[in-house]
Amino acid sequence: MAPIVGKVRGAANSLLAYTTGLRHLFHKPYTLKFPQQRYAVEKGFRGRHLLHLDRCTGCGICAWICPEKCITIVQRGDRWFPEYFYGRCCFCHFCTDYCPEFALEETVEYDIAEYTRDRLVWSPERLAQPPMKKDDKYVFSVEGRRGASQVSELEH
Amino acid sequence: MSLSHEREDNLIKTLKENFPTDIKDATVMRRSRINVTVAPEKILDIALFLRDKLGFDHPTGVSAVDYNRESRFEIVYHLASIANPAQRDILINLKESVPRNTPKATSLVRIWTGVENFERESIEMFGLQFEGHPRPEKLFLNDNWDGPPPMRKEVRFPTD
Amino acid sequence: MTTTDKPAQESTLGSPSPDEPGAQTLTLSVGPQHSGSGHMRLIVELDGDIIINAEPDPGYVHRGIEKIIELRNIIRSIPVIERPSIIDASNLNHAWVKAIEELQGVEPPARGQYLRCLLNEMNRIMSHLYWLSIYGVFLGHTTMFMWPLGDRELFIDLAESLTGARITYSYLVPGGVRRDLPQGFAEEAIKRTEYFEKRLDEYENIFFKNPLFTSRAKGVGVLSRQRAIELGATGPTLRGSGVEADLRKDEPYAAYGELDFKVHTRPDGDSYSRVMVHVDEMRESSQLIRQILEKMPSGPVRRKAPIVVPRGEAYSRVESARGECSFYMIGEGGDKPYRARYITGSYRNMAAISAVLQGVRLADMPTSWWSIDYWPVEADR
Amino acid sequence: MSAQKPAQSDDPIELLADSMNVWVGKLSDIVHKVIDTEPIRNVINWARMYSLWPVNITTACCSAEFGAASGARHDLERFGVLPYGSLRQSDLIVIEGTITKKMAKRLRMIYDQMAIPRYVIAMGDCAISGGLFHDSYSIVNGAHEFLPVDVFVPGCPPRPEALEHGIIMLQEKIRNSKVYPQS
Repeated sequence: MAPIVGKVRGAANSLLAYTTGLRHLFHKPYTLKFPQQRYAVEKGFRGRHLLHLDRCTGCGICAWICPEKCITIVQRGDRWFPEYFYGRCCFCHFCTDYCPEFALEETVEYDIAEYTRDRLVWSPERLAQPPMKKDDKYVFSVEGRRGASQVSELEH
Repeated sequence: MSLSHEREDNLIKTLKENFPTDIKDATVMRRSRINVTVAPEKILDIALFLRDKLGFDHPTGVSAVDYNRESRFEIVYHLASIANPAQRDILINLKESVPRNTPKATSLVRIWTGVENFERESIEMFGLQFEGHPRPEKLFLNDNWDGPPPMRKEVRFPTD
Repeated sequence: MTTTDKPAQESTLGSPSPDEPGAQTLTLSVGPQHSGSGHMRLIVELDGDIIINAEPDPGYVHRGIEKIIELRNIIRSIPVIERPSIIDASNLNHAWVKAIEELQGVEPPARGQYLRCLLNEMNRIMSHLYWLSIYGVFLGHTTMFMWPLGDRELFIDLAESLTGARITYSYLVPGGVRRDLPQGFAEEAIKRTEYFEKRLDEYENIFFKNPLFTSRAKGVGVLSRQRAIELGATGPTLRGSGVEADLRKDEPYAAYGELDFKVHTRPDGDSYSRVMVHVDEMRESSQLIRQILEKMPSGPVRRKAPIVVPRGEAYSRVESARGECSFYMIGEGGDKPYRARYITGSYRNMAAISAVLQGVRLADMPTSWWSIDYWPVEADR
Repeated sequence: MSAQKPAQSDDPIELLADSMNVWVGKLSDIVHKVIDTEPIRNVINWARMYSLWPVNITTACCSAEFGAASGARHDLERFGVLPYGSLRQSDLIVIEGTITKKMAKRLRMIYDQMAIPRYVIAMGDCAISGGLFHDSYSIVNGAHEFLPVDVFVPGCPPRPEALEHGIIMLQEKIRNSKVYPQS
C-alpha cells in the first residue's frame, strides 16, 4: 500500500511543479535587454568618479585612503590633481567620503570597458567630464498580479 | 557595561584547581572571552579536561602569532561549546608558546578532529611543526608559493 | 606490445581479482575546470562509482588576506575583508568592525546597529539564493538556476539604493554605517519581502516537493550530529544536522538581542535537510527585515571612531550566511592590527566535505558537497 | 648519413610529393585570401560573434556577478554567451577575478587547449592589475602577463551590465577582425 501512495504523491508533486512553472509563461518579461534598456541606477550609486577641478586642492588624502593605491597625484601647471587607474579602483568611494573639499563625487557611469590597459588611466581632465546621459531607464516592480517585471521608469 | 563575570571566573577556578602548576596565566579578557596560557608539555591533558569535563567540544579555529621581538610563536586554540547551552557564547583562547628557533608543538588532532586543517595552515604559514599530526602537508600554498613561510613577520613583500 | 618475461596478469591494471571489494580503485581529480567543482579541486577515490575518500584541494583562490590586512590601516582593509565572500559581504565586514569596536570600546548608535542588521539579513537572503541557484546548476535544473538569481536581484536593488553598490558594499565602518536609509526604502522593502515570501511558496511547489529534487537529495550525504560537532562544522551545515546553534541567539550582537526570530533546524543531516534549513532561514530573514524596519529607531547612524587599533586582544564572532565568521585581532596601538586571524564559515566547513562525501555515489557528488554551502573563495581567503 | 640535413632523395615519388607539398601550401594561401575577402569574412565573423561560449572556469569572486549576468535579469544567452563544459568547443575565457599563481598555470593550460579562434575577457580589477591584492604573495598581477587579453572590464566586481558592455565590445572587435589572425 505504502509504495503506491508514495508513487501517487510523487506524480502529484511532479504535476504541481509543471503547473507552477507553466503558469510563468504568461508573466510579463523580467529580462532587461541591456544596450537598449538600462536599469535606472539611482543617484548615490558608486560608479566612476567626477572630479571638480575648481575645488580640488591636490592634498592627496584620496591617495592615502585608497585601499588599492589606484590614485596618483599628477601635476597640471602649478596645481596637483588625482589621476585614477580604473584597472585597479574598487569603487569603494572612501576617497569621496574622506575628501575634505568635496571635490569628488559619485556618478552612475559604470560601463567603462576598454581594449587596452593604458586607456583605463583616467587623467584629471577626463575625470572632470560629466557622465554621458543614457536614456530608456527601467526599474523593477513587484506590484503586478503576475509577479515581478521590468517597467519603464516613466510609467512607474 | 559592568556585568559580573561569574561563569568565566568559575571556569578559571575549576581549571586552576585541577592544574595548579601547569596553567601559567588565566584571565577574563572581556565578557565571555577567556585567555588561558598553559605550558606546552601539558596542553594535551588540559585539552582533554576541557573537552570531557567542561564540554568544550569543538574548535572554532587555531591561530598562530609571530612575536618576533620576543622570539616566540604563540599558538592559540579557540574553543567553544555546543553541548552545554549555558556557555555557548563562552570562548576560551587556549594559548601555548613555542620558541622561534625550534617551533615544535603537540598536535591536538586526536582531541578535536576539527583542528586538522587549521594546524596544517599554521604549518605552511609559519613553519611550525606539530607532532602527531596525521597530514603535515601544505594546504593552501601547495603550488602557490615556495619561499619562506609567508606569515612570519620578517618576510616582507613589496608593499606600500 | 608483447611482454615476454612477465606473467600475463601483471600487465593489466590493478589487482588480478576485481571482485574483491576495494581492490580496484580509481582516483579522479575533479576541478578546477569543471562545472561541478567551483574554484577548487576535489581528489576523489572511487570504488566502482562509490566514493571511498574525497580530499578537497583548496588554495586556488588563496590571496594572502591575513598578510595584507597586517599591512594596511583598518579603513583600507574593509574592501579586502569583504572580498572572500562578496555574496555575503556585509556579514564578514561586520565581524571586522566588531573586533575593532571591541578593542576601541566604541559602541555604534542604535540606528547604526539596526541598519547593520538590515543589511546583514538582506545579505543572508542574497547569499542563500545565489547558493540555491548554483545548486540548480549542479542538479541540472535550469529553472532552479534562473529563478533564485532573478529574485536575488530584487534584494540587490534594495541594497544598492541603501549602500551604493550592488554586492560589495563597504558599508559598515568602525563606529556605525556610512549612509542613512534613502527615501521610500521601507515601503519598497516591505513590498519586496512580501512578494519574496510568496515566491518561496512557489519554490516549494516547483523545487522542494519535486521528485526530481527529493530523490536526489533525501538520504544522500549524511552528516550525523555528533560528527558535525566534532569536525567543527558551523552555520546551516550544523543546523542541518539538528544542532540548534546560531550566534545571533547564543551571543546576541548588534540589534539581534531586541529582535524576535527563530533558529531553524532539521534533524536528518542529509542534503535535503541542509537545503531546507537554507530555505527556512530565508523566510525567517525576510520576516526579520520587516521587523527591523518597523523597530528602526531614529538618530545618528555613525559615531566618530579613530583609525587606530588599541593595544589588546579581541575575538569577534558573527553568524554569517555560511556559518560563524570570526576575527582574532591583536592590536599594538598603531593604525594596523599586529595580527588579524580571519576564520570564515566555509573554512570550518571544509572538514565536513570528506565526511559528507564518503560512501556517496559519484553522480551525487556535486549536489552533496554543495549542500554544505562551501564557497571556496571564502575558505581560501 | 649526415646528421645536419636529410639527403636529397633520388626517389621520383618523393620528389613529386615534395613539390605537391609546395603546391598544397600555395593553394591554402590562396584559400585563406579568398576567405578573408569581404562577404565571406563577414559571414564567418557574424557566426563567431554570436556564439561566444565561455569556458566553465571561475578564478575568483567575480563569478558571483558572472552568475548574476547569466541569470534571469541579464541573461547572457541573448548575446550567444552560454557557459560550456568542454574546452575544445568553447571560444572565450572570461577571467572572473583574482588569478593566483596556482590558478594561472591551469588557466594557461586551458587557453592552450582551446581551439583557435579564442578570446579573453579580463573581468574585474584583479584580472586587470591585481586589484586589491596587488601586493599579495600568491597572486599574478593581471591576466595580461601570460595571456593576450582582448577586452578589459574594470569594476570590483563589474556590474553585469558592464560585463555585457564588455561582451558587446568584444563582438565589435570580432566584427572588424580578420578570419586568420596570423596571415
